[in-house]
Amino acid sequence: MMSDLLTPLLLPLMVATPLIAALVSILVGSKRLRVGISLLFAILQVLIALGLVLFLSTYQSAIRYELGGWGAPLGIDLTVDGLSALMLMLSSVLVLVLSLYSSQYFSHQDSVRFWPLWWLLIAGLNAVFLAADAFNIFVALEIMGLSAVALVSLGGSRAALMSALRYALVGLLGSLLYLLGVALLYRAYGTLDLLMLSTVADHNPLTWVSLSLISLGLLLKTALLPLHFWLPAAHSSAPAPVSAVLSALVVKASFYLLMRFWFDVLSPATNEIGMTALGVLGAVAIIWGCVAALRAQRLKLLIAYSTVAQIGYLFLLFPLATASGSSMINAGTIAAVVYFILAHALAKAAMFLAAGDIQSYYGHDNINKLKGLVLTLPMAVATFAIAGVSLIGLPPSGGFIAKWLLLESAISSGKWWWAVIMLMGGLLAALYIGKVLSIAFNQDIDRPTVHRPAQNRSAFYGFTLAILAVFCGFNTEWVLNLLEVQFERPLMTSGGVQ
Amino acid sequence: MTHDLLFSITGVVLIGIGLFGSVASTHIIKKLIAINIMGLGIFMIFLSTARHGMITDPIPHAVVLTGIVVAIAGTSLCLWLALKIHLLGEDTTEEVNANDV
Amino acid sequence: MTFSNSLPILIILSALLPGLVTFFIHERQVILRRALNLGGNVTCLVLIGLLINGVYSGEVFETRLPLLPAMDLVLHADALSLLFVSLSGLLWFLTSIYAIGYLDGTQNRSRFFGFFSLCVAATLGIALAGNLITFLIFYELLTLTTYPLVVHKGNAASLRAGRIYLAYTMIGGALLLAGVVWLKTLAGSLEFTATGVLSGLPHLDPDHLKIIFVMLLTGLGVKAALVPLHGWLPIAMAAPAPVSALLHAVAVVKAGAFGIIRVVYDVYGIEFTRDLGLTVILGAVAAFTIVYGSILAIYQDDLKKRLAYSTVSQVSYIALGTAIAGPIATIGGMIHLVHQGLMKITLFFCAGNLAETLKVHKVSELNGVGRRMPLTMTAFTIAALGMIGLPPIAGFVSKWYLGAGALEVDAYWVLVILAISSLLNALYFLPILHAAWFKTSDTKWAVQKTKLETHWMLLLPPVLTAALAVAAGIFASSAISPLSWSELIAAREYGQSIFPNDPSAAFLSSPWGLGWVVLAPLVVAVGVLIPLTRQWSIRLSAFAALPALFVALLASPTTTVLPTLFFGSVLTLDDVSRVILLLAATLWLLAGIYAKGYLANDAHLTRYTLFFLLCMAGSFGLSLSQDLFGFLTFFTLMSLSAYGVVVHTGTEEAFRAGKTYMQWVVIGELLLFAALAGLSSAGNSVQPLWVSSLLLIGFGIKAGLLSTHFWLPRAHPVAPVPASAVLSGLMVKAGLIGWWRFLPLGDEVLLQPGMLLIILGFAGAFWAAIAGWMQRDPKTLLAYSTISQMGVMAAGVGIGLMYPHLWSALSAALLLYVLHHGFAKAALFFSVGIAPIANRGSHLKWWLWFMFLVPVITMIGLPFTSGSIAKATLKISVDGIAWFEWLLSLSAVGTTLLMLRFIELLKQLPVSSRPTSQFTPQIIATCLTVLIILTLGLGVPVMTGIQIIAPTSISMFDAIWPPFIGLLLFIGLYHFRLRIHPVRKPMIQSKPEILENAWKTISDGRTSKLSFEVPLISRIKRNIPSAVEAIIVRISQISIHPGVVLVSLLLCFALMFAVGQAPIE
Amino acid sequence: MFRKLILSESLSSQNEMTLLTRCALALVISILTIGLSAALILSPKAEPVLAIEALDKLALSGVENPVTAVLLNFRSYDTLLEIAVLLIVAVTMSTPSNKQMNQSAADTSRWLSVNDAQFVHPILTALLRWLIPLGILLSGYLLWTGAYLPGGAFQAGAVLTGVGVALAVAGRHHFTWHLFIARFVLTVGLIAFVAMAAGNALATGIVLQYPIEHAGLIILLVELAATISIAAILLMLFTQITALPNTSERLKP
Repeated sequence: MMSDLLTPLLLPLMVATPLIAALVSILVGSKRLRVGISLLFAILQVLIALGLVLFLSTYQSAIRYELGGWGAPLGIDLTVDGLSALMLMLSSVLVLVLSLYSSQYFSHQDSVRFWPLWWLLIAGLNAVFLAADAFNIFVALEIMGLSAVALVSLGGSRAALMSALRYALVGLLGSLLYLLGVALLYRAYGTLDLLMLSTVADHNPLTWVSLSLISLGLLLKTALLPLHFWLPAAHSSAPAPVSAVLSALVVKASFYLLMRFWFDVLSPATNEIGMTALGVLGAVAIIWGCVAALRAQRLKLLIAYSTVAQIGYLFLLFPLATASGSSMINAGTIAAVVYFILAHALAKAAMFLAAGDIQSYYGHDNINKLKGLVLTLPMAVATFAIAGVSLIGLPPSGGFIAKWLLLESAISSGKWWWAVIMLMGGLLAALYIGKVLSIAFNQDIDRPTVHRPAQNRSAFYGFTLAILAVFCGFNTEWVLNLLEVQFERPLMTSGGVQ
Repeated sequence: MTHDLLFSITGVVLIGIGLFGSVASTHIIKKLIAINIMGLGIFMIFLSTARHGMITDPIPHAVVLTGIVVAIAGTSLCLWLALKIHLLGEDTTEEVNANDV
Repeated sequence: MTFSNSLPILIILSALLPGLVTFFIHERQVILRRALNLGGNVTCLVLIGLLINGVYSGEVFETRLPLLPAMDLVLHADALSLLFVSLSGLLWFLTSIYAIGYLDGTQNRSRFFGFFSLCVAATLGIALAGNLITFLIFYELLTLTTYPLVVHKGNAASLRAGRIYLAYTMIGGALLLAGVVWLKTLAGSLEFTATGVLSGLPHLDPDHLKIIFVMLLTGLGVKAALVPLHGWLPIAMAAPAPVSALLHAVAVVKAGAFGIIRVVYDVYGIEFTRDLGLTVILGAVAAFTIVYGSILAIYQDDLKKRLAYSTVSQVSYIALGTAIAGPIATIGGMIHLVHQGLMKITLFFCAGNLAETLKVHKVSELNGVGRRMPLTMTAFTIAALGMIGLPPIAGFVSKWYLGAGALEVDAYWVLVILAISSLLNALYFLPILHAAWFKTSDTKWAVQKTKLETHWMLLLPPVLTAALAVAAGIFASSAISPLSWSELIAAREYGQSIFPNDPSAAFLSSPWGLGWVVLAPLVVAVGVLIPLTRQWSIRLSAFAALPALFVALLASPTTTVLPTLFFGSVLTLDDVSRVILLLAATLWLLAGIYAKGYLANDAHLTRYTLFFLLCMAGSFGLSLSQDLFGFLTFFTLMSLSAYGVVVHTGTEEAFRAGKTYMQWVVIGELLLFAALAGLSSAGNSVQPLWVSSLLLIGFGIKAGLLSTHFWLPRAHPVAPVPASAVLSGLMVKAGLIGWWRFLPLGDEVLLQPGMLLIILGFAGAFWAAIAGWMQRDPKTLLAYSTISQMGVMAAGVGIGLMYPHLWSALSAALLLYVLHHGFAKAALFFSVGIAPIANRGSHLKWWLWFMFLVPVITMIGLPFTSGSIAKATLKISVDGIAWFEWLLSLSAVGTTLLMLRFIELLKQLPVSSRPTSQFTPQIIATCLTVLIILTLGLGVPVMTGIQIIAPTSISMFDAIWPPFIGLLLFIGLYHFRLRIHPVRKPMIQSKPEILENAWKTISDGRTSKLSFEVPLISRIKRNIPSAVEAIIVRISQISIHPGVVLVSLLLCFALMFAVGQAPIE
Repeated sequence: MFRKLILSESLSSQNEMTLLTRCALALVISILTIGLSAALILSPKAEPVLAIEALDKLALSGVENPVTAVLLNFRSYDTLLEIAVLLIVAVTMSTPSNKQMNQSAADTSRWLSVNDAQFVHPILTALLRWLIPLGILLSGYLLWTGAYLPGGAFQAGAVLTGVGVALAVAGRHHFTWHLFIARFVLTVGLIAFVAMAAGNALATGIVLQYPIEHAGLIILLVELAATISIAAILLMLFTQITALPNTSERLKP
């Protein structure tokens, strides 16, 4: 059947589109043309992702594409299963909206460098989600890392450059540790392909060491608590769309890899202590992130700290996934965490866009000086509030569904203390969201003149993202059974989908 | 057989030195150099797996080659940023924000 | 998506969409915003209407949206949700009109109305939720949409309120979420099913369920403002008035209460909750909240804070209703959901009006506001009285059902809680009403520019909701009323059909036959209110009694049943009610004529006539109605309007008397409420002892029985003469009628109450005679004489209780006695009015004095007068209880003493300067009364058809010796009294003042130590001889010290019980 | 550990970590290294299954040198991404703000412009006359032998960069990078690679799968484009840094 042949082609296309977009945006001279073409490519990317998702949900089977026709161990493969298809869909939708936002956010001078780096970052992201080869992941991680650093440094201010540098150093260190882990795996098992590794890997000290190295490298990039110091500075000093994509996608990509390695590839090497350790770190991250967010003086800093906290939530997956000792990974928790990623990405991106509007209107984003914000930028406040709702996990938002599923798995697996942590996290999040809202609603501002409410279109994009965050809380059926699509072991026969 | 083991041990030692250097020193350039040393250590371990008696495995070589290029790119980006920071301001040890814990 | 499963979602959208669109409307487009908002309201109401008749005709409405694999968003319209949906929809419509008026000219109204509609959409969602998770989603959505409304003003206070509100609701929400998730993992999908989901499931660990219940309760308790979690409600009063009106009266607070009902009935199932013992926790918390909230409300000076605390206590009634776990209590809880909503929203609207137009925020600034904003304050008064629980307003119905439901499951403590809380409600509402209506305002109000007292949009909603509250009360048992609706729900909940066992016998009924008797005065009263027909109706007011007179004399015995009125009110005209109606009609007619002259040039004539007519309607209704609710309603109507008449003169002394009168009326009201609730729940089985004793005391207060009579000698003389005539002549008899209707006279022996009645009756008779004799003001003397006569009648009823076989004869005799006393006492009071002319020695002098003497003689009971006939028939009907006859004659001696003293005092009245011509209506009235007395004395047995033993058989001697001894006693004592100077107005603080001070200190919030300074000691220090005399006065006073009397009452009880227990041969 | 980043050359010790923490850190890291090496020593190396397979398929790859085969045929996707990485760095450093550009008086209309006014030391001019053609020749050779002996695009590119740097240092020649031609040269490597991948997909139906007979030629073309790009990117790195305002004075100690 026709579509059967063409669909696998979508995978390489998924990586090629951003690359081509990057090349074109480098070569193209005028800003308007560059922006137009970029929007076209963004729409194309969404269509491809949609095609992939539809294919998966109808045929319920994962796709594997062998680049260069050489087959798994020798050549490199691209694979897509339920989880990665969902992540691709999320990132392409988000990229579309953020591209629309940044089409008029950047001055001509900046946009020359912004668009190519933006597309290279997206290429890196797509490569990570599609990668099935350990070393290929390293290169993709590196593309994503470096282009993220370059985008953060776009700001040009000293703070931006310093935080970009710190982010670069951390990124480099993380990637090298990851590479060391891959080297050990190659030494022990002789193959770089993830699927082969998952069949061959067993519980011996070398695998355990390489898993911990890989995890350390990825934790550095995901900014879990002790290794999070670089995130607040980087995310808060970057331009709005960049910090949105950083918080929403880049950090999640390394978490996606962690999930792949812990639950898919090297799952025999994982053990109870490691899982609970990650869980505890996550819990501490939630509490600490919220407290720091409460004390933050600048809005973007507050949002960045809230990212640190929300990442803590993600790591609660590890202790809850293995239902009390049995190696069987309970699918409900993974679905919950994926939902969390979905909801958090949309909500956090919306928040950063709102913060971007506030910064461009006021010139600063010092929270205490934002009194009467509700008069001047009503749309920004609405976006911030709705996104806040999803972060806290109040119904009817996606965040609520995620929290519900996590709570349910926590209680059904009898580990109720994680549930307490989650509820505490929700309340703390409510604290700092409430703080910002109460300042925004404070209308007895000394300047009686009512500001002309800024009517720019950019506020609209943040608002749509926030609404998306709420609406993905409704029809969860579709998302959850998409996640069921997984690779059956053992090795699929080569040559595309049978 | 002991040849590649020797290489791997030196690789590990290099990694140790690189790690210590990158963590202990606060000067950017020192840190960068340390990270490069660590990279080389990793490449050494990777290459040490290539020798199997008569057959030499080309995969580690290709991988290391790509690794080197990526490391260069990373380092040059860091240098570029360090240079720009150096040009921008005198205040070399500026705390990014007061309450960064 | 057929219509039946899209209607619920359409209702929510009809509120949601206008809200979302309004956000984007520009501030200046006022018309568009108004149209959108009201359009949304109207569509919502229409859809709800469709929903109601759909459900009524048995159709099932349900919308099911997929949410989670094992659970979906369900909107299901069952009877319970309809109750709440219709309430929210209706009140949303009214509140948005109010909000448009209130926020005229303020900034960012689009934002306000946007969030306003969203918040209502959330409330509708809560109402229509089909399972616990949908409920949770809309519950949290409600918090989110209400926060911007609370902080709408943006000033520091509202921001603080918002912060605290969020803190409370967030924590509550988190607990609720945890509870729901835990329950979900245990019990699977939590669809709301009629008799509860959990009761069906087998292996659920009870103490898990207990913990979950506590978590859910806390989560819901935050919004239902149960005590420890109520902190946010008073603070959230910083929000604008429409917000506090809709939110804190309807949306937020009711959501919490509604949640509790849903959890207890539809998730746990009522029997399952009771077995788990959870209802005890809920009941305890609810009871504590009710009392705590009311106590705190008393101390609040800020009006809105006071209303907030009252909401805290009122909402817990609903929780109490659910906690009692009886079918009738459930009905009580649910209709309170609606009634409290109606009443509370009226109160908040009025508070908003006061704040908006007069900038009045404090209770202390409310003096005389009634005059400046009459319509608002009438609405406020209706709602406040409803909150206290006085019939016929809606509040009474729910309290009644709660009381009856509690008794059904023998939870007596609930009755106590209800009584206490009604008392506390009175404590914090009555001062407001008193200040508003009866005090003159010292501050200068903003001058009233518009024709209406404030913008019509601010005025219409409170008036409408007040009218609804009254209608919900009056037409309680009609088909569409909330009461019948909650009966439907309760029936569904308990799985069997139940109907409140009111003894509403429905037999032959002529439509509206007897209704006119009661309606005539009301119609004229309305005439008085309307300015253009005011003069005519004042002149006609006297003749409003004619229909009653006509019916009493000529109509054949019929019954009118008005099923829709109250709980199905029954008005019957039998022998007893005919006589009483006759007495009432004539007295009201004569008093009306008398008032023409007496109050000709009085400033507050309109107010007097209004209260006069209301009182008349009350008395007619009272005499005719048979059903409990009807009787109590008319009883309350009469007592309340009598207050207006008592304080008519406006002097300081009148106000003090009025206050005491009102205090005792409220106490009486509470006792009667408890007694009648007990009566209704006991059904036609044997009346429990405590019910009859409560009835005794309750009606005893009205009948001026000893120990509960303090208000009588102070209230009656203070009122204008025609009023006090009717007060003494008729209204006092209401107590007697009460005993007549409700005590099981003639069918079972009630030894102890009978004994008590006799003791108190005769003691009162003798004591009143002595006290009356020492008075200087003739009207006070007459008041004491009324007490003594009522004592005699009470004793008669006591006999009836002890010897039921005598009751048939005895009742006829008592009826005659009532007639005789009524007319005689009225004539005496009339004479006091016209005595000034007689003293002036005009040519009418002798004729007038003859007219004064006739009632005196009949009172003494000389032969050939109605008095002698009445006393004789009473003696005969008792046939042979010697000691009763002796006591009766002794009381006659006392009466003679009093009457002679009265004549002496009449002589001393100051001469009035007004020309005799002005007195003509008064003279005519007195002549008529005297004429009636004479005819009564001669021809009464023939006319009224009461079989009377012929007068000849009593020996003349019996009729003569008591007056003769009385005369001797009077002359003898005449000298003695000269030496001790007459008892002037008590120079020392009489006991009622102390009681009244105590009362004031509580209500004014000053908790100064109640110091009972004993005047006796201070006097001894000054001079010994006058001390002796003071002691005598003290003794007479001491007897009426409330504390002492209550102690004596208890002693009598104890004595009675002792006697009762002791085996009687 | 990464919190404080300083650039001041002053070797003041107050910024360094205290001696105690350094020793502790050293101890921890040495433990880690010992652990790692123990793991390495204990665990056996896997059999070279993949190596054997790669060597067997070498004939199909169109080149003799196994490393180039792996680099440009078996794992060509990695190389593609690798060039993209280089491109990232190039883009970050491209077109510094115009104010930095116009300091150098050179004409900015052409990519490689000669400006005679600049004085150049005679010995250096002579040296360049010899070196530049030799460099280009050497890089061509390296590129060609890549197929048989260790060599290939990266080595050739590096040598070519050396040539470029020599030119730039001489000062006579000046490179301007914001022109289209410059940007095209930077991206030609990636463009060629992607075009080849797309071409293969049309020809053999699978992306990045060379038709067997032309594999060698296509690899050579791609390598050529890659060499040019790599050379241009590295050269730009150098020129952009020297173009930064008065870098020379700043670098004084």
